[in-house]
Amino acid sequence: MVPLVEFENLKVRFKGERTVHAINGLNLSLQPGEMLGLLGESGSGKSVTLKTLLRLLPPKRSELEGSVRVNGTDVMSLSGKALARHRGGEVSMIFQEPALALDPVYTVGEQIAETVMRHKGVSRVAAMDVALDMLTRVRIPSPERRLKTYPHEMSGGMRQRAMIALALSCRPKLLLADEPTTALDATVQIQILLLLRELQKEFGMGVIFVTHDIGVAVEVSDRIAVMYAGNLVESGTAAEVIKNPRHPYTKGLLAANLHGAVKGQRLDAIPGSPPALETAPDACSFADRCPQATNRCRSALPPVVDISGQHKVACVLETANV
Amino acid sequence: MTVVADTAEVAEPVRKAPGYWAGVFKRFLNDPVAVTCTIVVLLLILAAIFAPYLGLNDPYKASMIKRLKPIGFPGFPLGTDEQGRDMLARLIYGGRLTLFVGLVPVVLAFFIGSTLGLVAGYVGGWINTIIMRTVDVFFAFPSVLLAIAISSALGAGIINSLVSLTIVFIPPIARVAESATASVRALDYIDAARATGGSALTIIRVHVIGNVLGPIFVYATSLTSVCMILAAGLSFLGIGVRPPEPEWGLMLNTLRTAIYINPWIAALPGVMIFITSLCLNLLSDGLRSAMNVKD
Amino acid sequence: MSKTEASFGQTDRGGPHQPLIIAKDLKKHFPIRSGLLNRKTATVHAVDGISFEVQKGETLGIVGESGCGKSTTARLLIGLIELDDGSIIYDGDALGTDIKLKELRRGVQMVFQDSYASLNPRLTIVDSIAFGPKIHGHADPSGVARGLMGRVGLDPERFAERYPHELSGGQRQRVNIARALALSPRLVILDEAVSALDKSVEAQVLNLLNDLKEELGLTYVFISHDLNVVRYISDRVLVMYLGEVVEVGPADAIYAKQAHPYTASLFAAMPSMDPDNRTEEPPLAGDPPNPIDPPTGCRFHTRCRFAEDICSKTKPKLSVIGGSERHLAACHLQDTTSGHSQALKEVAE
Amino acid sequence: MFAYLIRRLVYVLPVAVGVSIICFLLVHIAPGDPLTAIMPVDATQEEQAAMRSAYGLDKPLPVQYAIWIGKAVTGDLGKSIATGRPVAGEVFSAVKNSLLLAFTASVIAFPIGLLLGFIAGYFRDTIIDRLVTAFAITGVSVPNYWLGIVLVIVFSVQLGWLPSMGAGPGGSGQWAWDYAHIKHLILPSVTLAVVPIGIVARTVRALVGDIFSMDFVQALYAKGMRHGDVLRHVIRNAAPTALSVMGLQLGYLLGGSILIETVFNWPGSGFLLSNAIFQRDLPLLQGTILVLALFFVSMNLIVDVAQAAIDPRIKRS
Amino acid sequence: AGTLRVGMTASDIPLTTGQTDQGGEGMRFMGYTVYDSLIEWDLTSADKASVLIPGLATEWTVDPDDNTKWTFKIREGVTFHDGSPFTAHDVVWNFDKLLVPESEQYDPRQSAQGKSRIPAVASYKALDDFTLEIITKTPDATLPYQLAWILMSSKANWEALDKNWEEVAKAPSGTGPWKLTGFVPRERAELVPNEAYWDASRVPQLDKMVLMPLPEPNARTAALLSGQVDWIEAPAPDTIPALTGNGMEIVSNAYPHNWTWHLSRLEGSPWNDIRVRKAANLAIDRDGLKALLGGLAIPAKGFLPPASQWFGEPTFEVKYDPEAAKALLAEAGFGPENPIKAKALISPSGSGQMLPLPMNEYVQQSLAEVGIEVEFMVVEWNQMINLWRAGAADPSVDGSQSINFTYFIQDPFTGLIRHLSCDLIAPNGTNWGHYCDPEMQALFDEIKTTFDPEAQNAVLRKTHEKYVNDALFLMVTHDVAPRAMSPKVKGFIQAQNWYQNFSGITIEE
Ligand SMILES: Nc1ncnc2c1ncn2[C@@H]1O[C@H](COP(=O)(O)OP(=O)(O)OP(=O)(O)O)[C@@H](O)[C@H]1O
Ligand SMILES: Nc1ncnc2c1ncn2[C@@H]1O[C@H](COP(=O)(O)OP(=O)(O)OP(=O)(O)O)[C@@H](O)[C@H]1O
Ligand SMILES: [Mg+2]
Ligand SMILES: [Mg+2]
Repeated sequence: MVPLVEFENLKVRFKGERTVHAINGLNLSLQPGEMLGLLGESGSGKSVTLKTLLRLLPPKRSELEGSVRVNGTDVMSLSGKALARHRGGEVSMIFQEPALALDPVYTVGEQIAETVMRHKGVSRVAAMDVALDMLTRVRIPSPERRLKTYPHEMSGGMRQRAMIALALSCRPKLLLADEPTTALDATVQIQILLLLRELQKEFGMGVIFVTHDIGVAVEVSDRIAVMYAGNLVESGTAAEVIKNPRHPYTKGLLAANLHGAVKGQRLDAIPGSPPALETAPDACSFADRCPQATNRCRSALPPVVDISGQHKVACVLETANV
Repeated sequence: MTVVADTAEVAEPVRKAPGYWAGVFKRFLNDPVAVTCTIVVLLLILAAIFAPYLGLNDPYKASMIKRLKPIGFPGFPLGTDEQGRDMLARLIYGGRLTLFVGLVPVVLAFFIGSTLGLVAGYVGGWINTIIMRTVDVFFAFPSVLLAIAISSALGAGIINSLVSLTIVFIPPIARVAESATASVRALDYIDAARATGGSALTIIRVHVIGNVLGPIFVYATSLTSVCMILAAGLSFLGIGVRPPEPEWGLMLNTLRTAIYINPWIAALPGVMIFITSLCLNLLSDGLRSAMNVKD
Repeated sequence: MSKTEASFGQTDRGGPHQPLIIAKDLKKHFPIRSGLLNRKTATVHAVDGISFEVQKGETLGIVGESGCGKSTTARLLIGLIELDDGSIIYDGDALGTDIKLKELRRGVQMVFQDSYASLNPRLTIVDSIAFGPKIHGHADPSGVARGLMGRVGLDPERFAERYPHELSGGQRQRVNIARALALSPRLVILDEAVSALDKSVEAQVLNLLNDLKEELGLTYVFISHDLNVVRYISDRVLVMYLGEVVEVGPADAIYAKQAHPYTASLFAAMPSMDPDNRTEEPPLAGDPPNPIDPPTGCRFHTRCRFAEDICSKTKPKLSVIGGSERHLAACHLQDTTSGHSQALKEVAE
Repeated sequence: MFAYLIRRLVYVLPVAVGVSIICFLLVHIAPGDPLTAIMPVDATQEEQAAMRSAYGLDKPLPVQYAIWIGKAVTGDLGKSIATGRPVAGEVFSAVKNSLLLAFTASVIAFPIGLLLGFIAGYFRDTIIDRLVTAFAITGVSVPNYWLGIVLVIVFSVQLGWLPSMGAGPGGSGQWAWDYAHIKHLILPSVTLAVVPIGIVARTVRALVGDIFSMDFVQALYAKGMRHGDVLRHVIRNAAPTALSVMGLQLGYLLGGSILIETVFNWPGSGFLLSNAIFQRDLPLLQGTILVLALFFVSMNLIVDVAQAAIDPRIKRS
Repeated sequence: AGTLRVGMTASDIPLTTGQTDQGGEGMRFMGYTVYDSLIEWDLTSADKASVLIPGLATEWTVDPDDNTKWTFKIREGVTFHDGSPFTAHDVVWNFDKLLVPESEQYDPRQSAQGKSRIPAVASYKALDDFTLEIITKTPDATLPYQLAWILMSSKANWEALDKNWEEVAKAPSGTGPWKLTGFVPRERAELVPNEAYWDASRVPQLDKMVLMPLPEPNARTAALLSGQVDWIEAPAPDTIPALTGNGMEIVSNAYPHNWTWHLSRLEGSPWNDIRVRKAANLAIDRDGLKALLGGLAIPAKGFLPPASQWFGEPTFEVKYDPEAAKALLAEAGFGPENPIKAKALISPSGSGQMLPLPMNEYVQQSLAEVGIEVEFMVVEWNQMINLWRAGAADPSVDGSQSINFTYFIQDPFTGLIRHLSCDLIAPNGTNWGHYCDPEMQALFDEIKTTFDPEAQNAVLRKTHEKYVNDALFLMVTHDVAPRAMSPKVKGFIQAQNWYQNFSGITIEE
C-alpha cells in the first residue's frame, strides 16, 4: 500500500538574519486513515513539518532537501493549478489560532463556500449548502445563523469548529492539525478532540495532529512521534511510546507532564533548554541536556533503532539493547 | 543556593548585551539611505549654525547691478537674487530660519504633546476626557487650515509662526502619546511595578516614558518635514517670517516673478525645501524601521 | 540567605493560626459602555462575591475555565484594581482600615502569565528586579537583585545586563519570580505563571517554586487551568465558575472525589494519559455562559446534567460536605434540604 | 447601526461647539483693526467708530460670540465687511468650487495612490517597493505651491497647453463639464493631488504589507486559494482603512488648498480665505474657517460611519 | 469691436453701486466706466498732465460776493442706463446718499468711500432741474477737484430694486459709457458699451470688456502669456522682459503718484535738521533704483512728478550726490563714523507700494553709505494704515521717525495740503509728521481762496517749490503705472492720470 505521507530525509533550513536548521533529516510516513500525534516542544519543527506538506514555507528564505510525497505525488514538484488542487483538496490544515487563520471580514459561510467552489467547481448556492452541512457536522448549534456570522462574533471553541468544518469541506485525504486545541479551555479542548476523532472515522482521512501536550496526543493518536530539534527521537503506537518510552527525552517529557508525580517530590525535570539550531546538528541534539549522555552521543548522529514493529528510537543507548 | 543547581542554565559565553538604543543605532547605521539623509540634514544644520564662519558673502548686501545673476556668476556660486544678494549665502542663512521654524515647533509640540498624552493615557478618567476632547476639537481643523488661521490671526513674524505651528502639532502628538501610553499601561509590567508600590510618577518615569517615547519620537520626526513645508508655506503666503530675513519660503515668494528672468535661481529655495523635507522624511522612515515602530 | 534581605521583609504579626490573607465576599463588576452617550449598558460580573482564606505556608490552587474571574481575583488581592465590595484581611489587619495598600503590597506579590509582557523591554534584568527595592529605599538594590538571580538559577554574571528579549520564556519567568521576591513578600500570587512554558521547562520552574517556598517560608496562591499542575503544587484547591466559588477543599480530597458536578466535569475533561482508556464522552457541552448575563440560581445549571427546577431558582450556598470541615461545595445535590430530587439519594449513598 | 450613527452624531456636537469657539476667538485675538481695509485711508475717527458699531464690533466678546453663533445656526454668517455680501453665500459658492477641485484631485490621487500602495505592499522589500516608496516620499516632500508655479511655467507659459488660472471662460458661475472648463481644472488638481498620492500610497503600502503577513493569508493559500482570490481578500481587508485615509485626505484637500488656490487664482474657499486674511474681513474669515472645519468634521463622521458599515470588525451595536 | 479681458490687481470686483472701493483701480474700472461725476479728468492726452473738464456739469461758477456759494449747470439730455433722466435732483439725492445718514438712500458702504472726499461741502440744493447750488464750509477753491470723486448712481434704478443697495450692486445703473451686465464676485465683471452715452466720442468701440481680479503678479503675467487675458495692470518688473519677449506691449506714462518717506517733525526727530533732510535726498541713486524696477519708474525730482503742471522751479535739485550729502551731514555734525540713527516704518506689501521691500532696503543701503543708519520697523499693510492714521506721536509707531507711503497726488488737497496742513495733524487728519509751518499754511490758505484756475496753479507751484526746497520728504521715485497688453489691443492712450479712457480701444481679431 502506498503510504499517504512519506518524508524521506527532509531537511529544512531558513536563511535570513540568522540561519535556522529547522528540520534535520526527518523520516516519517503515515498510512491512509491513520492518526498520528506529533509531539514536541516549542521550536522543535512541528509546524514546519506540516507546512512542508502544503508547500507553505516562504519560498525565498527556505531551503528544502529530501523528498515529501503525499499519496505518491512529490509535493516539491507541484506548482500552479496542481498545487492549488493539492492544497485544501488533498491536504488541508487546521491552525492553532482560528481567530487569526480566518479572514475577519468574510462570514464563516462565505469562507467555507469559497473553498468548496474553488475545489469542487460548484455554484455558490450549492457551496453554501455544503458549508451548512459541514457546520452541522461539526455540531455547531444553529448552523444556519452561524453561516452568516463573522469569526470575531464566535467563541474560541466555535471558531475552531468552523475551522475544522472549513478544512474538511472538500473531503481531504490528509488533515493537518497544528495545535488546534492549545488556545482552548480544557472543557472545550476535549470536545474538539473527540469531535476530531469522530470525524476522522467518518471521513476516513489520515491526520497529523501536532501538539506539545502528551495527554492530548494520547487522546487522539493511533501513533505518536516525538520531535526534538528538527528530528524524530522516538515514534511508535501511542501505547508503546507512553507505556514504554525509550528515549531519555520522551521519558523526561512524561515526567514533566506530572504523569504519576508525587506531591512535594522533586520533578525529574529535563535541565536546560533546546538548542538554537544555528548549525546543522552533527551529534545527538539532546546530548547537552541528557543525564545519560556519553562521548559517543556528542561525536556522531544517533542511529535509529527499531525496538519492535513500529516503535523506533534515535538513541545510542538503544543500540546495546537490540 | 545549591538547591536549584539542577535547573541552572547550561553554560553560555559571558557577554554584555547591547542596550536597546545601541541596537537601534546599529540598525540605523545599516540603512544607507537613512544615513545619507542624516548626513545631509546635519550638514544643513551645521552650515546654518556656522554660517557666519563660512566666509560667505553678506546675505543682506544688495546690489542692483548684480541682480538675478545666473548660477556660477563670478563671486556668486549660486547667482544672485532679485536684489543682487548672494543666493548661496541667503540659502545657507535661510536654512537657519527655515530649519528653526520647521523644527522648533515640532520639538515644543513634542514636549507639550507627549506630556499631555502621557498624563491623559496614564491617569485616564476625567483628566483624559478633558485633554483628549480638547485635542479632538483642534483635530477638527485640517492642519494647513489651522496653521493659516492662527498665523493670520496672530500676524506675521517668527514667534507667531512658531506659536501657530506648535499649536497645530500638539494635538496629533498628544493623540499618539495617549494611545501609546494607554497600550503600555495595559501591559503586565506596569501592573507589576504598581504592585511593588511605586508611585505613579516613578512608574511613568521608569517604565512608561522609555517605552512610549520611541513611537512618539518617530512620529514627531515624521512631522518635521510637514512642519517645514507648512512653515515655508506661511512665509510664502506672507504670514510667516518677515522680509528681509532670508527664509526659503519667503525667498520662494519674493523670487516668484524672477522665474521669467532666471528660473533656476527662482527654483533654488524650492529645491532646498524639497531636499530637506525629503531627507527628513527618509530619516524618519529609517528611524521608524530601526526602532521597529509600527504605523 | 543574608541578614539584610531577611530584615528587609515583613514580620509575622498574627501568629501561625491567623490566615495570611482572608478574602471576604469580594466583588468586581466591570461596566461595559456603549450606546448613546457611552453610558454603561451592561456589567461583566467578573468576580461576584467570593470568599476564601489562605493559611500561612500553604499553597492555594485556583482553577476554573477561561473568563471565570481567576485573574480578577488575583488583581483584587493585590490591589491592582479596586474592590467594588468585600474586604481583604492581611495577617489580621483589614486593608483600608488597619493597613494601607502600600503595606499590603510589600507582603503580597504577583507573577503574571505572559513572561514577556511582564518585563519592561527597555530595562536590563537586574534593573527590573531591583526596581522594587530601589523605590523602597533599599541600600543596595542591585545587590539584592543579583542575589535573587542566583537564587532563581540565573547566573547574575551572565544574565544581569541582558534585556528580556534575549532570554527564553523559562528564563524570563525566573526573572519574574525573582522580581516578585525582591521585596521579600510572604504571599506570592502566581497567575498562570507556568502555563505558557514548555512542559520540560515548566517542570524546572515548578521545582524552583517548591524550593523557594521551602527556603523562604512563602505562601502561594497558584492559579492554573492545568489540574495536574494544581494537584502537584497545591495544598488546597478552589474551583471557580462564572465569578463564584463552587468548591474548595484539600487537593487530595477534591481529586479523590469531586463534590460539585462542575468540578467533576472539569476533572473528566483532562486528557487521559492511558491510550487504552481514552475519553469517550465530552463531560461538558458548549462554552461557559456569558458573565455579562449570568444564569440565575446555580450558575452552572445551564450545563449541569443534574439540573432541576430548583437549580435555576435558588442559589446554593457554599457549605461543608462529606465530613471534612475544610471541604466546601455550593450545590443543591450536597444539601439534603435543598429539595433537589437526587440530593438525598446522593447523600444516602 | 442606527444607534452607532446617533452616537457618533451626538459625539460630534461638543466638537462642533469647540470648533466654533476657536473660529470665533481666532479672529478676535488678532491685532489690528478689521475695518482698516475697507475704509478709505483718510477716513476720520468718527467714521470709523460708526462703521465699527454698524458691524457690532464694539460689543463685548461673549456677546459678539452669542450673536454670531445664534445667527450661524440659522445659516446666517453675517455680512462680509469688505463686500457687504452675505458670508454664507460667498462661502457656499467658494466651497462648491473648492469641492470641485478637491474631488477632481481625489479622482486623480486616490486610484494612483491605491494602485501604487498596493503594488508596493505586494512586492514589499523589492526594488519595485523601493521605487514606489521613493515616489511617494517625493510626493509628500515637495512643496506643492512651488510645484504649482513650476507647472504653470511649463504647461501654460512655455507650452501654452493649459490655462494658468481661473475657473473657465465664464468663471465658476458658468461652470460646465466641457473641455473649455475642464482644462482649467487640470493643473490645479494635479498639483493638489501630489501630496495625497504620496500619503495614500504610503498608508496602503504599510496596510497591505501587514495584511499579507497576517496568518489568514497563509491559511487562504493552505486551502488552495489562488493568487487572485487572496488579493481579493487582502483588498477587502484593506478597504475600511484605505477608505478612511481617503476620506481624511479629501477633508485635507478641501481645507489645505489655500496655497494652491492662491497660485492658480481658483475661486475656492482657500482663495476666499486668503482674501479674507489680507483684508482682515472678520465675518468672512470666521465663516470660511467655520464652514471648512465643520465640513472636515462631517467628513470624519461620514468616514467613520462608512467604515463601520463596511468593516464587520467594528462593533455597531 | 472685440472683447477686452483685463487682469486687475484688485482681489475682488470693486463695489458696483456707484462710489467704488478698491482705491484708484476701483475708480478706474468700475467708477469712470459705469458712472460719471460732475467734473471729470481729461483722459484724452498722453503727453500733457491731465486737467479737469466738464462732466455731468457743463459749467460752474463761484459767487464773487460769497466765495462759499457755487453754482453748477447740469448737462441736459443725459439718461441713466435704466432710461431715467439725469437732473440736478439726482445730484442732491446722490449727495444725501453719502452725507445724510437719515436719508432713505444713505449707504454706509458708499459713504465710507465718498464722504471724506468732499470735506468742503456744507450744503447743496437743486435750484431747478438743471441748476445745482453747493455751499462750502469755508471758501475752498479745490471744490472742483473734490467733486471729481463723486459718482452719480440712478435713483430710479434703486427704487425699482426695492431701495435695496445689495440688489443694486447686482444690477447697477449709472450714466457712464459702460453698462455692467453681470459679475461673479472675485472672478469677473462684464461691461458692454452704453450706445446712448452723452459724449459720442466716448462711446466704446469694443463689444465687451471683462474685468478679472488677479491680485498675484505672477498669475497676471501667466494669464497674459497664456492668452487668458489681453491686458494686465501692473506687471511685475521682472516679468517685463518675458512679456516683451513674447510680443506683449508695455504701456506706461507718468502719473500723479509718488513713493516717499514721510518724515516726522516731532521734537527729537533727526529730520528736523534741513541739512539732514537734504543729505538724505542727495544720498539715493535713483537711477540704480530704476534698474531694480525694470526701468518702470521716474526718478523723483520733487514731490510731484517733473511733468506736473504744479512742479514749479525749485532751487534744491534732488539728485544723487553722495559727496554733497556727506558734506551736509558733516556740517550737521554727523558722518560715517558718527552716523545718525533713525527708525523707519515700512510694510512688506500694500496697494500701489511698488516693491516696498527691495526698494526700502535699497534706500537703507544708500543712506547708510553717507552716514544715516536706518532701522526698520516692518508691519503689515493694514497695520501700517492704522499707524499712518495715528501719526508719528502715537505710541503705536514706537518712536519711528518716518513712514514709507506712496501718495496719490492728483489734486491739490490730496496731493499737497492734507500732508502738511496744521489743522490736519494726525490723528485729526493725515499730517503724519506733525509738521506745521505758518508759511506753508499761508500757501495752503491761498490755494483755497484762489478761484481763478491759472492763479491757483501758480500758488500750487509755489507750494511745491517749498516742498522741494525745504526737502520736506525723502523723495524717491514716481510710479509710471505700467500695464502690459497683447498686441491685439489697439487704440489705447494712457493718460497721465489714475483713471483711463477705455472707449477708444479695439481688439484686432
Ligand atoms: N518562516 C520562518 N523563517 C525563519 N525561521 C523559521 C520560520 N518558520 C519557523 N522557523 C524556525 O524554525 C524552527 C521550528 O519552528 P516551528 O514553527 O516548526 O516550531 P514548532 O514546533 O511548531 O513550535 P511551536 O510549538 O512554538 O509552534 C524555529 O526555530 C523557528 O524559529
Ligand atoms: N478590565 C476589564 N474590563 C472589562 N471586563 C473585564 C476586565 N478584566 C476582566 N474582564 C472580564 O471579567 C471576566 C473575568 O476575567 P478574568 O481575567 O478574571 O478571567 P480568568 O479566569 O483569569 O480567565 P483566563 O483563564 O482567560 O485568564 C472575563 O469575562 C473578562 O472578560
Ligand atoms: Mg508551531
Ligand atoms: Mg487570567
